[in-house]
Amino acid sequence: MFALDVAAHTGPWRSRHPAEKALLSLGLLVCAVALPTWPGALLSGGAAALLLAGPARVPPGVVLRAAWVPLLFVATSTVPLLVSMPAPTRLAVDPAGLPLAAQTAGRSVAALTCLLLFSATTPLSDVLPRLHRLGIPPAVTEVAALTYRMLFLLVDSVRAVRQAQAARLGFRTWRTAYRSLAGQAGAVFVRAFSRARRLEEGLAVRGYTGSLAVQVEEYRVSVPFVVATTALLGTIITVTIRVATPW
Amino acid sequence: MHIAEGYLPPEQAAAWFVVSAPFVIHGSRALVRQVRRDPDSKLLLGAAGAFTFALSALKIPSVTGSSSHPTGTGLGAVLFRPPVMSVLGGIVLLFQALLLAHGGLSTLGANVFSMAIVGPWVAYGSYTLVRRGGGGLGPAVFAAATLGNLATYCVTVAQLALAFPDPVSGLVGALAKFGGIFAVTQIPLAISEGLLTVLVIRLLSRI
Amino acid sequence: MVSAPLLEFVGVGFAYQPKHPVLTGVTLRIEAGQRLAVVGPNGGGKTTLFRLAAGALRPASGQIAVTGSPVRHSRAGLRALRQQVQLVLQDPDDQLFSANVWQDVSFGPVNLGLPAEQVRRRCDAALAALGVSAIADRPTHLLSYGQRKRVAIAGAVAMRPRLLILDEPTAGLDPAGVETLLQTLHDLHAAGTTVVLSTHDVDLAFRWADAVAVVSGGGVRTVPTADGLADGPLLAAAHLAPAWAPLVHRLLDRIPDLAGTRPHAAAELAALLDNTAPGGRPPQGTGAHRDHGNGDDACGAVAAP
Amino acid sequence: MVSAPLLEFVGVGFAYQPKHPVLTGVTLRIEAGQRLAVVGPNGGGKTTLFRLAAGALRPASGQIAVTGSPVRHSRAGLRALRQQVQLVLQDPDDQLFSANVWQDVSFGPVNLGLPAEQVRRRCDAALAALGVSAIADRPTHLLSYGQRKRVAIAGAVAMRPRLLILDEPTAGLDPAGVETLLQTLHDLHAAGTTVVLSTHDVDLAFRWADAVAVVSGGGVRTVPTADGLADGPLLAAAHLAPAWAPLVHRLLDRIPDLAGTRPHAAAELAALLDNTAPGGRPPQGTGAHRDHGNGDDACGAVAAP
Repeated sequence: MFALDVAAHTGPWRSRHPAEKALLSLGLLVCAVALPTWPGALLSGGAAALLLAGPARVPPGVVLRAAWVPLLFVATSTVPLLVSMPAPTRLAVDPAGLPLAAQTAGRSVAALTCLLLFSATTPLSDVLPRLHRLGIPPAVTEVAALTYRMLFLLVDSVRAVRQAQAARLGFRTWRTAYRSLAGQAGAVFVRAFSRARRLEEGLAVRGYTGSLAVQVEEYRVSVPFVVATTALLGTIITVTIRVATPW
Repeated sequence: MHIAEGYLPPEQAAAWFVVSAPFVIHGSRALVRQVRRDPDSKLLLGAAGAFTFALSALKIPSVTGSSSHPTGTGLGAVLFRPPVMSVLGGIVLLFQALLLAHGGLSTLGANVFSMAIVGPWVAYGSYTLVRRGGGGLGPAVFAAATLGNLATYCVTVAQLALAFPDPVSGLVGALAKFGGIFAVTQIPLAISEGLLTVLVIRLLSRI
Repeated sequence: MVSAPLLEFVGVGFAYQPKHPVLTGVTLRIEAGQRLAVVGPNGGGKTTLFRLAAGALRPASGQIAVTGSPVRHSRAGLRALRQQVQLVLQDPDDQLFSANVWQDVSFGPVNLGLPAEQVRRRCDAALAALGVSAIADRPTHLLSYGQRKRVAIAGAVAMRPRLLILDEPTAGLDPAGVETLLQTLHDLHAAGTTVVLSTHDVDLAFRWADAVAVVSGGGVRTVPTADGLADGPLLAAAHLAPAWAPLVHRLLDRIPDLAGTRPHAAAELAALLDNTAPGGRPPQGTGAHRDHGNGDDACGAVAAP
Repeated sequence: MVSAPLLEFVGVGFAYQPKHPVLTGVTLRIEAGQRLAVVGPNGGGKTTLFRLAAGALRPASGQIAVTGSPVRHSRAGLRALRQQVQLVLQDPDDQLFSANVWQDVSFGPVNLGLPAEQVRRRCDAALAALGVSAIADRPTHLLSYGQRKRVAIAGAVAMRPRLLILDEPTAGLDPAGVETLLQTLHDLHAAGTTVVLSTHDVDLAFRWADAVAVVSGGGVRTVPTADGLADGPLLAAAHLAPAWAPLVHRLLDRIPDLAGTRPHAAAELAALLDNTAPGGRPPQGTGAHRDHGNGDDACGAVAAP
């Protein structure tokens, strides 16, 4: 349903330990954001792009479709950086803004690539039950896991209801379209809470008394992967500091 | 309107985490207490989170031709109250970042502040004020959803302006620039969300 | 005179994901006035076929035509299609989104822009046809599953389609619910609607349909009911068990007293056996409704003792 | 020696709303090793009966006992009950709370407080028994309906219950899916689990169950399968159609060549007819699996030509 989620569940890195993938992609993400953009973001973003296309084998279409909306945001919000406002009623194109615009857009695109490397390789169901090890209360991670399970059912409902409404000409005019949208939201609301009630009954039968603890599959942490990741991050950091620091 | 991954400079991205953290921690404590009192509320909270996420699958037709989705902060705040929304909103924004690449991890603090904290509080406040002032359910919900959405938009603009002040006119100029470029889509969208939320609440109050 | 079929697929292909086609080169004719049962394995493409017919999906290749005119997927084209063809999904909750039954059924007619009086008349008629007039002002989410199914069908019927397509309408209903629904479909058909339904119950298909479309392996083969449901290899390819009724007919023909009788439901066979039992029990009426509409397989009446 | 039944209801009554009792004075014995099919109309109380048996509802009157000990509805009592009795609901999405198959199946054993190694062994065994080991690391939301059903059953099987109750396990499955599921239930039964299921398909009940419990009008009547599914008035009272198979057996006994043969599925009858057709077609294996477990109705083998 969500191409990134499907990629994460079917890709060659499916059975890697989520911590390995987090170290790699979130490490690159931190480098992209926190190091001097030139050359830090270029190196981290470039590494993430190569990893996406190479070993992680994420289809380029999946990446591009997911990147479209954030790229639109980046493009729109970079325009004000290229424009200056010398007086409240005057706008002027400001070539001096170009370096900042390029730096910001470059950092954002690089960081986005790193984010995609994480989300296209790491299923959330592997991550959420392990988050309590970071000190997040189990009640919160269990609510998050239930949200993750149920959102697919509900997004499915939204789509099905939208199709059914279209079949009965629900989007013919603006007026009917608003009525239809309210119908979708209302139907999904009712569905969400009837799902919760039914799941409550279904879990009662399974012996639920307050804990939703489960056993997570054990993935062995690959030492070579961690060593290679550390080396990659170390190289990016060293090179960036060397290049960016004036002698 | 989600600030994209990596768009904010690192110090500012970190600062928004610090600003949001107390609200989210307070909300989490409230959630943990509620779940301890009533274990079944875990399922209701999961459903509320999933519902909030699913609202982003609604496609509002917009005047600019592109379609956009409601923030759901107004509806969520009225139905589930702001403290819970800070946690649920945080979870939903995390999922939107990871499943859809809307928003990001480095900008999560900033987006949580605008969409899961300020938006719901403004929505809830407007709702309460209109109701106390003798307004009907419809106007109260309209105010909540429209102002909640607008507040989110204004906070996002302020976050961008703080990060990128205008070289000549400073913060004020940046507010005008960022505010202007997103106003075209965001103001009609806020009104749309208001109207839609009224219809939804009417529908729900009838069943 | 050879007229164009009500709905026609010519060489239609469709895939949700580029490399996994669900349907490949489907050719199918649905004639006006037909009763067609669509059978086939889960995941075999029945629902996809229906979504294509209703304009909810656009074929990747080939052409779909309604009464001879190709379907256009423009706004106007889809609007025209939707006044001819209505699809009722398997899960009624996917189609019910209004506060109460009346509002839900009126959704389509209101969207057509009809005047209030006509909307009312259409809703009344649709609710009556489905036997749910008495629950018109009830909230949809408080109805039983069977009631929700009927309300979802009423919503489609209120659009007055020429072709009504139902995806697994009998799934989840008990035998009495199935009988009532078949009676309703019989009445809608008698009133001029062409009805297509999908089912896993080959005996139901046998006793209800004129023709059977077997969907499997990406293709569709349409055969007259009696032939299709006695065609072992065809059924096996579609992972279907044979129907009892045509086998029972073969058995009956080997019993001199009963040769030529054509019961289409187990209840009819029970009545037949009780009436002709060697011991000679007194005859009993079956009371159950059923259709005898298989054009090329005229039903013998239940034999008298 | 008369031993206590595995599960026993004595005079059990239940009502969701005070004045509308769903069950009144139900008496029911489920013996260890039995295969019981529960049939009856929708809304007749089958699911309520199951929820009572699983301890999810508390009877308003009467008593429920497991191997002779009355069920207590305390935390400890329910905990003990759930290690004996597991219920699988009709809609798998009502029981699958985790987005990951392995995690979901592990919930019960983890909740029992078992050490990690035992949890793993139980999950492996349950996934293998249901034939879903290969999808253990798949997300629930990418599974087909049939796969989700199997995972939900695996979650119950991982609790190692003595009694496994399944509400409409074959609803929504295609005939091939039904056959595979019956094979699985057959294996679980052979491994020592007592299995109870509800179904609308009387022919399925006929060919699978030792005994049939008919739930209607607030009461339950248990009868041996062959008697129950040939009992017209009993079935009519429960809004059920008769099964084909027992009627076909009566027909077969009137054909000298075929007297005494006992096909339990249409495919078996088809094979029988092809093998003994007057024209004498070559014999064909049916290939289909089925049970011949009706104790008091021993199945004749399919006759050779």
